Amino acid sequence: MSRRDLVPVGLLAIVLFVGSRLSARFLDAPYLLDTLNLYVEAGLLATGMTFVIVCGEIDLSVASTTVLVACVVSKFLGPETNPVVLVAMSVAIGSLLGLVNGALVTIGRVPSFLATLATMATYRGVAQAWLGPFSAKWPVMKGLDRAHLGNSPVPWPPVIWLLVAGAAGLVLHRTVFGRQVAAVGTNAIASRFSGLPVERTQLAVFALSGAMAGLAAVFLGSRLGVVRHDLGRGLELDAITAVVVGGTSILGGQGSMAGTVAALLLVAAAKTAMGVAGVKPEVQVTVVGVLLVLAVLAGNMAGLARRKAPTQA
Amino acid sequence: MLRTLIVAGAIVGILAAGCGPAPADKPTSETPGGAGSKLRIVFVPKSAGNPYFAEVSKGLEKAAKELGATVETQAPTTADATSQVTTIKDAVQRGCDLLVISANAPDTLNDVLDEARKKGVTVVTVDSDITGNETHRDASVLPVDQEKVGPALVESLASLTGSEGEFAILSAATDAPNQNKWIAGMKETLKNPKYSKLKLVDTVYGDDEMQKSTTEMEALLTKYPNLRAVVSPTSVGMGAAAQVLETSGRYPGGPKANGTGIVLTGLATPNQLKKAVEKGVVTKFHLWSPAEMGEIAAHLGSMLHSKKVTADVGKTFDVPGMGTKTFVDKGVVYVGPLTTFDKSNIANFDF
Amino acid sequence: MSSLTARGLTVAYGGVEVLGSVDLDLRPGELRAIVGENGAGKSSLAKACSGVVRPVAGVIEIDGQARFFANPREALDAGVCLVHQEPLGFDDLSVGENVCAGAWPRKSGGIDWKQVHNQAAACLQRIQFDIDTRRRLASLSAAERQAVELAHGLARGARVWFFDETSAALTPTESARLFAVMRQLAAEGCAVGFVTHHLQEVVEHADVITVLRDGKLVGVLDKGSFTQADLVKLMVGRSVELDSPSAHKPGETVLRVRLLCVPGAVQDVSFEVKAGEVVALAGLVGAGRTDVAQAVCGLSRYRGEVEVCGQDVRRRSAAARWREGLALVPEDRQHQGLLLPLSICTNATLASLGTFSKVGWLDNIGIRSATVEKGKELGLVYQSPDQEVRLLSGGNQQKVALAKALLAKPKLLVLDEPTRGVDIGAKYDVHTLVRQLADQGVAILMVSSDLPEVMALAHRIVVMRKGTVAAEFAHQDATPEKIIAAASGGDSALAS
Amino acid sequence: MTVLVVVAATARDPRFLSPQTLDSVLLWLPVLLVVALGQMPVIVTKGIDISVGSTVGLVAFSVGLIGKVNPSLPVPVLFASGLALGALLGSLNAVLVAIAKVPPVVTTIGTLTAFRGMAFLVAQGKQIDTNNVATALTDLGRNGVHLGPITVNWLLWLAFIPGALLAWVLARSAIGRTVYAVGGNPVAAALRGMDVKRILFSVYIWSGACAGLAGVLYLGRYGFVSAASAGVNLELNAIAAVVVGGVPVSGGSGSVLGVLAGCVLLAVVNVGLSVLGIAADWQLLAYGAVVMAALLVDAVGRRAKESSVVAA
Repeated sequence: MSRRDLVPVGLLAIVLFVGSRLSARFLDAPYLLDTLNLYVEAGLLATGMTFVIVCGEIDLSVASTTVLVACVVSKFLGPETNPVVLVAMSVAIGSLLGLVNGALVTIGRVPSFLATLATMATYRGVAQAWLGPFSAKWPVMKGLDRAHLGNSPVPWPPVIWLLVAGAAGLVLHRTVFGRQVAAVGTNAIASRFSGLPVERTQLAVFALSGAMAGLAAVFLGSRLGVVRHDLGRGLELDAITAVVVGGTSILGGQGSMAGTVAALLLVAAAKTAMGVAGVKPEVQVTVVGVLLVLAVLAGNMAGLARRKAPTQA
Repeated sequence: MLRTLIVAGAIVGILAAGCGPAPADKPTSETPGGAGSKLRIVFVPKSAGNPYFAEVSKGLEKAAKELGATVETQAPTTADATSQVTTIKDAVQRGCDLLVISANAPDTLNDVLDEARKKGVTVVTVDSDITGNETHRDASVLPVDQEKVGPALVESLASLTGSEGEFAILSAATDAPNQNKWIAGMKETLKNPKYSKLKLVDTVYGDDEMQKSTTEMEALLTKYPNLRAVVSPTSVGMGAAAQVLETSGRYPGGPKANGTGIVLTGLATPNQLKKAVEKGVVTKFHLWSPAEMGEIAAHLGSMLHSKKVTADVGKTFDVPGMGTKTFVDKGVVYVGPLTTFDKSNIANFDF
Repeated sequence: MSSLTARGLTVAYGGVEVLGSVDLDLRPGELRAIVGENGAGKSSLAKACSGVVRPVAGVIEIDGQARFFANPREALDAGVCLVHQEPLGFDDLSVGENVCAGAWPRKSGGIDWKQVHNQAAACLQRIQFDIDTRRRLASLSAAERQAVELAHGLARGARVWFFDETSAALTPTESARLFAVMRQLAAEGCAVGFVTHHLQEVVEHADVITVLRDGKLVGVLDKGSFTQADLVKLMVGRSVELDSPSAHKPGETVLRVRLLCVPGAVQDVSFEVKAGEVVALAGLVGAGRTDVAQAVCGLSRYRGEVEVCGQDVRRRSAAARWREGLALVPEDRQHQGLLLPLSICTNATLASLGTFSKVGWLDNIGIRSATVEKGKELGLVYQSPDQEVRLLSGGNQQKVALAKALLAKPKLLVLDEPTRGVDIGAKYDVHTLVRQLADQGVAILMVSSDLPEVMALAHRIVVMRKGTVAAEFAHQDATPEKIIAAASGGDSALAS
Repeated sequence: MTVLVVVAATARDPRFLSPQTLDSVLLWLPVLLVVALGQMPVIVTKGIDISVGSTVGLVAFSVGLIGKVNPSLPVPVLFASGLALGALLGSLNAVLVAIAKVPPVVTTIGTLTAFRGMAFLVAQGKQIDTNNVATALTDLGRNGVHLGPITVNWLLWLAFIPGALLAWVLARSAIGRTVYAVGGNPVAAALRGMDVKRILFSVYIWSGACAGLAGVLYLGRYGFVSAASAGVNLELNAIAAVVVGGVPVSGGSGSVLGVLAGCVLLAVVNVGLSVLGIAADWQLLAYGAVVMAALLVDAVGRRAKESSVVAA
């Protein structure tokens, strides 16, 4: 059992402590909760990405998928709409785009890194060709246009993300599907020889990742009120960073949803703490990059110490 | 499952522990700067690493010294529509009275700006406004009367080409509002019969990236063998265009000029083109003073913040050393006329 | 005097000692067999002597000088070479480069290509192989790759040789050739040690035998001083006998294969397997037996008919075939059979997750208890059901693979080389299990290169040669000679 | 594939096939080519270096700054410092990948961000403009060898140096053959006594050094460096070029000529999109589609090859 997902939790505690030393205005619950809103999209993408990476693949197209879904949906739905329709449509289109990635990987046999590199450009390209230089108004969701749960300072998007991530964690760790994802990620050949539906599992994780990207589009759209083709650039790297810092092996097979969530909170806390302390964004970027490498390094060192046994045993 | 619980517990625990002492110095209660306290100005440019905004910053600092205020520049690392949101939120939380911002997109900042204003922050946009969403900011300081840029560029073009021949425009991104406004202005001006022999053949977009702008400029030379001129109302575009003309030798008097050569004009920061002007690749180009823009923004913001002035059409205010400025429609203030840079004066500027 | 002397060698993986204070002497001109059950520490001994793993204690002396090998390169430099079971090599490099790999002759900064090819050709010729050294390694046959492996050792000037189950994947002819080469090396003054499971080979070729059990040295025997039965007893601590198949009570036809063609490998193969029947596919390596097994399991494209329980399964995926009662234990445990970094539980129940879940939710308690139960049935030795499979010995790994197939409750079990690389004790367990399953009415299709095993288990034997069925025998009509004759096209003189 | 694109483009607009276009392509090539050449051996060893785009940006800015502060420095010194700085940054990746055993994707995503941040820190809000760049350097892109109506610029010749070096090393030298061996079968390479660690270390340093050189070429080509945009997304283009050029991501094989072909394809596509006047809003889509088509053609080719191997 991997304990690597405890690394981000430890780091998170340190960041929160250091953050509170840097600025008295950092540990302010309503503010922190509010800031968390900004990381919901990355969080959803990371949730889907965890499945993809555990399955031994990677999906670089998620941010582009989010943007394309947002553009398509905002073109099709009126200024006001039923939230259920909106979410269903976004998730459906996202899944479809994810399935295209999956088909390229399973049927086209293009390595996922390249397939999704190509769709990353293509999806955003379609969005740009479609919307052109203009913004599209995002439909207002009737009944869900308030940003907070009741009268509490708790904003609903992060809560929904945590619920989705929790459910996704259960799926990953406690269901047949999750077991199949881990098996395929560990060794696709042996999985096929054991009668697991390898291609279907791969298709499913890409569809799932696309679905999460679709859901992220809902949050992105409702947060900004408008959507454009150039939103969310680099969000895929944030998602991958969270997954990897969270202790999921980039080689596939082993992963933890809790780790992903903790790592995303870690990145959010670190950026916010630095932002409030007046650290320049360019320094923040450097620190987050270093943090990524350090977190994995720390996990590696712990892992190395734990098992020195060579694989040929 | 157990692990999930441990992790969740740890997070909740830390948050709870951290939030404990927070009410003691509840930040929101002290955010609105009292009349006696120092005015805190935060400037959020489009992105980091752009000397144009460094000039704006300089102007802000100069004014701040006069006002006894503090200035801090927080530039997002990428110039996209969402990156400014985080920067603004953090700045407001840290404490800020006057937010000066150059918006990357006209319509993605509405919520975060409203939130800031609710907390007593005065919001002034500089250089690019949130066009169509003016109610979400207090005032705007823009370089020059937008309507005057187009005609000025056409006039500059006409004086360089003798009012005839094919020309093309090399712009920044397809959705840059200023650029599009100026281009529209140029097209309008071209309808004047005195420019009937000037023919706009193409408008291309270099996204303010050196590589893309260069490729587009080179493509223009290929596509239009009879091209007489290029207008680029953006620094990176002009820099790239000058570079391409020099490389290909097709500037007026260049080795491959094919007659009169291709002239280039537009809007750019002077440093970018010093060499090109010295070599004769570029004869003249234009820009306003970004520093003055910053200076006005600081003074205006401070007056708005202390309610000494309101941003209504026709209202006027004085900026020390720059005379009286007048609000035009929608709380907009213009800095002044374009400055023309050429061989005679370019050495005097450094930005 | 000894070429290699090891004293008190101890090897541990992850704190578990697999080799405890073992001594070994390899003398020039001598072939020494290293035998023992899987997990006895044979391979670890060979690896520790050749720098592949680092011993935690002990001394190694080469020609009387104490040496410490931090990695295989230092061992090679000292003249110690380990030949692996699966030939190593670089598919995209030429034969010449492979032979000289790691010590390419240099000339003025670059590689001296003339020298590379000359040296490689010379080394290959020394072992009577004539291969164009400019060919890509990928284009070579298994035996030729093995020759390249040997030539590599020669090129590095090895004087102490270890062969780690090198003959396991070879046909009898090829394996005879290999032992001839070993003998030649010994005659040239090298010291040779070989690890094997084939006791026949030990009796025939070894001059001295080192016997290990549970990581300890249990005996050193000289040629002619023992019988095969003595050896087995010493290895497993009990006597084991190989039997003949159980009484034949054939039921309905479970598997019918008609005119099966796998492009490039199999032509028009037809046979049947009935419930309660063990059918063996015999033949030489490369005859297409594994291709038939994989086609039956839906793992490769084929033409022709495969019927399971009367239904044509052409359109069914491998997964669907498993669900309909077809289970496979593949030849290559490490890559095809098991998920090495995952737990025993996960592996054992991988093919039967439907049974251990309710509407998609895993029943972890059921999974655990089923694993423990099946493990007990198969005599699986392990510390915890959550233990990673990669830490188990070969025999125990094979038992996990079998458990996975059995938990899927198969009607037809396809076993591809079920006892390859498995020790005597585990082999006996597997044979007992196959008999029990047949008695319970499971149809079994078994691919095996081990003739005694085929004779001991199969009710019918289908012999393949060059992708076609060469002969089919009922158990009572079959003899090893007939099988070999059919498999090799009448060339039974080379049979071992 | 490249031929197809050229034919299609020319059919659409005959002006595409002009010396001017060719000059553009040749000027577009050097930076991408050098980065791709750096990337190639990394991919051959089953690794990946995503940090190169930021390395190019950081080196371009730093060298620009060095040139700005000491305008009298000769151009070779600028190249040397670019190479050295690139190799230094590459060695950071090398240490993390080869010694600390952090997976290459993670390492280089981390350094991608970190190097970009460092570029901002070095820049301090400034940019390098033509004003600050030695004319001798920018002239490398303006002059070259004239072959009829075409000018093969000096930058491209400079890019051919690492190309020739790499081609020779990979095909002829022990270290090059070991790179293929390590990529083809790392376990076997270790057991054959090859120093896998040293090879991994070397390829990441090589990749860094190439990115460093590309940074100086960038400076020479554009004479303008902004910390925010120099080299952004270059890594994706380089990886695409390498893979389109026939180097499998599974490692073990590939040729320098293939990489050159991949780079030419991308250069032609990029220049072509502008020359053909594809509307700005459609260019990204067209680009993605072409890359996707190249990958699919590659995948189909691979499949055909695999089935023929089985049949053999």
